[in-house]
Amino acid sequence: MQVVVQAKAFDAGAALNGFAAGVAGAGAVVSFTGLVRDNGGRLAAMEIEHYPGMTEKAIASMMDQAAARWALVDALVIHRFGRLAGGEPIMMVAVASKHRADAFQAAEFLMDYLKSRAPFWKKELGPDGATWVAARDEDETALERW
Amino acid sequence: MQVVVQAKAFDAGAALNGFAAGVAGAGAVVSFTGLVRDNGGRLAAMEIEHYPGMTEKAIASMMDQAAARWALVDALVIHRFGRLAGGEPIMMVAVASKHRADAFQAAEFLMDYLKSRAPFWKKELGPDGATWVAARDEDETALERW
Amino acid sequence: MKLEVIYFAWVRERIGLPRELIETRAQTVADLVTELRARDESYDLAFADLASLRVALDQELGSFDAPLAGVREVAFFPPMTGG
Amino acid sequence: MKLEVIYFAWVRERIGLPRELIETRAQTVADLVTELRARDESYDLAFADLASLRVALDQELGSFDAPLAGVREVAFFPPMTGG
Repeated sequence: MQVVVQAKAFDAGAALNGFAAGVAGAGAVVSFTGLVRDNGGRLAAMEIEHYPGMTEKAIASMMDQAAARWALVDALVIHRFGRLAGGEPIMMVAVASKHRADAFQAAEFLMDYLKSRAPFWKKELGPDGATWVAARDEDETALERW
Repeated sequence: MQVVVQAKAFDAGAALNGFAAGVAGAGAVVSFTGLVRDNGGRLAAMEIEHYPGMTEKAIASMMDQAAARWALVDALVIHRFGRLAGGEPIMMVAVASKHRADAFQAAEFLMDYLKSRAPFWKKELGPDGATWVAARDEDETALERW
Repeated sequence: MKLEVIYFAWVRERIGLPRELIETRAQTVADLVTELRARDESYDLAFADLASLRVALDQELGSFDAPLAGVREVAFFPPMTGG
Repeated sequence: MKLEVIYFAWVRERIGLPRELIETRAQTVADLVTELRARDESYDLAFADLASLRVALDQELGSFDAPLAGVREVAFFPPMTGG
């Protein structure tokens, strides 16, 4: 299992292929890629702040919990911080398992926890200035199902 | 939305990147990649038979249903047939949406239907000969949740 | 009535051919199955357990009691194992 | 007791600095917040709505009534928006 927290851009496809190449025994690989969205047709930039040290520990703990709950062959989390351009990948979760249900469940679990429990804060840089992204109630509610 | 049914191998990472490059407005891309599993440490080959004509129609109909149920920006299904080597991708589903819940749900829906309602039949070619893969009860049961 | 009948996976292997053009007066899929089983042991064996078979009529999943009127292509196969 | 106090996102912006070393006798996080709010208007504003804030003690999420005994690093920030 691997956690990568980095400022530099990453290639989601290359990350998926690299991950899938190391999961002998797995029949299922689920990935989630978060992209910088455009707002109303105009690509926004994004600035992501995080809490070095806590970030890595928090994500590693989520992965340990996922590995305890589902039969996983491997898992990977990549998350960027700093300045991101519109359309760029923000982060990626990849999970491999023998059958698909485990990989889907673990990927959703990791995403729900990353959204609300990993110390990242997003600021959208739009034409009208910078705005901190507000946490969504749905994201907090999503945690209740686990 | 695109359905690709082909004999030749495909690069899952390149397919993910190509898909993600065309989904302006999406913040979430979920992918599922099915791999030829090894059985007990030994990589098996696989032979996949399908029903040309019905396959494409059945998958397109599943994608239409998914698009009617969830707010999707785009979706892609690639599925191989013929002879596959151990470790190779069998198929891929990719779904893009604004928020992650739609992409996860639609990807799981498509996978559940592809497993049991798309006319493919897998034969595992192992050291002890060839065996048609039996349908799993869990796969049939999985359809009930939709 | 002329029907294109298609077999997949182990149904194809048991019967020994992938498709055939059949002249039949069967009213339903079940009638057609009865007709085919009467042909010889390989057909009889292939259709011995209908619960383990699926049928498609003109490339849409159907049932064994479906009428054949207007149908041009019938396919028999085991439960699908895609994905 | 010396505490490293760290601020993130709009908490950092309102207070105007990312971190500071504080000498305090606060027993709990809530005590510390009271002490900080008394400093000046920017602190007072940053901590005006505790429901919109989260706190981490030595890099673990905690609560505002948690004791500070043995803690070396306290971080204040809005709800997280990762992923």
